[in-house]
Amino acid sequence: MKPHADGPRWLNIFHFASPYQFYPLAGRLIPLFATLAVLLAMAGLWLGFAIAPADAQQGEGYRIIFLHVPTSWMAMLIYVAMAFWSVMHLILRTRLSAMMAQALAPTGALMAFLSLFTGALWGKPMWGTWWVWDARLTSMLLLFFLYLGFIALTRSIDEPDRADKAGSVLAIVGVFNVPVIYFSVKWWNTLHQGASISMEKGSTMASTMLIAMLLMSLAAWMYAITTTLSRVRNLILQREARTRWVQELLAIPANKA
Amino acid sequence: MYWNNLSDFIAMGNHGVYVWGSFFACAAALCLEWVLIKSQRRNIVRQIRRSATIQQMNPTSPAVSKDAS
Amino acid sequence: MSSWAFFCTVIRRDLFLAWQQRGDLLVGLVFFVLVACLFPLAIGPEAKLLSRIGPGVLWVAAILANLLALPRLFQADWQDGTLEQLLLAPAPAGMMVAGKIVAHWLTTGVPLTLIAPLLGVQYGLSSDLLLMLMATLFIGTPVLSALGSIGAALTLGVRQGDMLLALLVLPLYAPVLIFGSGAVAAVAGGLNGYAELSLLAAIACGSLFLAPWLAAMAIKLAVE
Amino acid sequence: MILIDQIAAQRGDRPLFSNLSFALQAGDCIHLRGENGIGKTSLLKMLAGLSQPDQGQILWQGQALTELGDDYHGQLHYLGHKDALKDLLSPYQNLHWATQIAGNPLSEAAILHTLAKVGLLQQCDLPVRSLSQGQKKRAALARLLATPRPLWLLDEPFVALDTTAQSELGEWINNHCQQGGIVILTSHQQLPSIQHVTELTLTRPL
Repeated sequence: MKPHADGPRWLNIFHFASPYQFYPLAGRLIPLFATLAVLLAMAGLWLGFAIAPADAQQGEGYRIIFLHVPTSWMAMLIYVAMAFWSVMHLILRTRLSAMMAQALAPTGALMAFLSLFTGALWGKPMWGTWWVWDARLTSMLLLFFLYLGFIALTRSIDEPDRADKAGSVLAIVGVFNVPVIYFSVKWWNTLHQGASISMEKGSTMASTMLIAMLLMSLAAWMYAITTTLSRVRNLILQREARTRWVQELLAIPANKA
Repeated sequence: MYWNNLSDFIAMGNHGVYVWGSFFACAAALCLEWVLIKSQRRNIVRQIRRSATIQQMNPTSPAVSKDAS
Repeated sequence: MSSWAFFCTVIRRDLFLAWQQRGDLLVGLVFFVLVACLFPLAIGPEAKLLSRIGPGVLWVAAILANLLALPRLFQADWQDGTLEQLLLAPAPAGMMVAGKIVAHWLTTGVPLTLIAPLLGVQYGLSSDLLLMLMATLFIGTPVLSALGSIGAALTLGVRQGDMLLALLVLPLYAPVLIFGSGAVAAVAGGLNGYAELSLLAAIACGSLFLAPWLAAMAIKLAVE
Repeated sequence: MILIDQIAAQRGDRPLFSNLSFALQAGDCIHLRGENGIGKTSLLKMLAGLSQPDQGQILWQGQALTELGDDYHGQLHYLGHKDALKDLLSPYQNLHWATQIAGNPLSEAAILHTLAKVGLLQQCDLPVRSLSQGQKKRAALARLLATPRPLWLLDEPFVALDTTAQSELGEWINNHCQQGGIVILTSHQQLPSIQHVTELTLTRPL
């Protein structure tokens, strides 16, 4: 269902809101973002693992920061993006925005899991234990459960319209709670060293470390866009399976083969 | 180049297990997700094709509806 | 008909219905007591340790008992079709949900709060700790009902709805648990614990204000 | 007067109906026909304001439902497949709370009078779960008679009713229409003695 667009074509923001228009656009964007992600990741890893000097207290083990911090940022950024698309869905009632939210969720959950995994691997050499009850790791754990809740809810409702709306409501409730959870966990326990990238402390990290970190974050961002776009294409195919344009899209290679 | 030889680079100041462990875990997870998306796409396409062929066999059920977009 | 009158009617109706099924309320309470009694069996009877973990155990038991009672909010009405009639009343749906939240709080939250000191004594908590425990439970349980009502509305009629409800709602309960048990721990540590209590009250105001409208939106999906 | 103009709806990816339009004046009774799953219940829910159509709009006395919002709910009775009765409570208690919720509570005498009209006076204090299917339907229909409202939306009202009950219901629908009410009902059975019923058959859109 797409709100009928009557404005002139280029002005019409709903032009790409229709799955039929968005599908080929996403198809063209995916290779672009994929190559960007790979290039940025290689540069970041090379800079971080091979060029950057050792850290004063933590020696070489700190290099996990180049994986832990980008994944944590992405986990939070993706949840905010999910909430944004959910609000779009509830206000503009465009189906595609709900599909975007559902396409983002698995990647966000994976990023949260990787953040926990790398956090644990980083904690072992530094603090001697696999799991450290520190503020940010704990709130990341709860964020991971929020992701699982969103995925479980949207997958267990059969009817697409209801699944979209229920998922949107949950994402909005969740995004209200992420800061509350983060604040309350931080109040509860401030064991974790201060934010390694806080504005005033940025200088203590060598410039190469900083650049490597930002490169890796950009790479993670590009990666998230690539997987989201490809998963949203799958969702579009699944949802629009009975429409003529999908039949043509798939039927042509069928009778060719 | 910070490291002067390859073995130090691998040892990573005897934290190698953790650093390379997390590196390979991330790499494996991302590739796995990419593979899953591709296989999901294959399943969907196969499913649509199968329902299209079923549709050709007995064209009673109205599988193809008007263009929805 | 003013929405305030409708709000009170829904509360009276739900309390009347809950009174008809008094047994269910008792089951919820017995569950709370049981969970609180199991921990000493697992951890051992020495008083110093028990009094240290007492508030946390009671709070977790209260959250689980509340979670157990959440389906009762909408499930029964949804199954026999009365939920549609409630939505078709000439008053906003948010008022209906708010009424149900208050009724649910009165039937589960308040009994938990009244019984908690009894169990607290079992854990060797001093009187001022018990007082703070009751205060935090009194302020915290409405939040549990409010956030829980959103989860219950979202999982109405969904496969394994109860399992899904726990997964959706428990992460949202984390702040309430932290500040609830944190306040009692602060009192145990000599502080007055008003900081945590006020934060808990802030969360309560926020969620009690927002939850009815979000849950009403979710219910309309289930009834559609 | 209710006007439905060019509404369209989809259930999942299957379009239910598209640009469906009809209008009803006071005193009309319309019988919606169509095979199962065609969207009769969805249409009734849209008319009741429980769900919104994807396109088009529904007007009540010239005002769109979206503007009327909750006040519109005071104008209609909706009877779904489920009887909207609490099994634990007796017909009396059910009717008492139903009228309270609907916004115009009735005195005990009025409730008993309505129950007598639907022939449930003897069973008025028995829990609904111990009543027969027909009696449950009568208890559900009692709600319609308790508070007079112009629009009746009945989803399969004749199911599980014996012949006498069916003719009684036909009677109530008749005099509801005579008093200027509008009835929209769906049913698979043959309707009993209802005067000037217009038929509308929902077909699957091509």
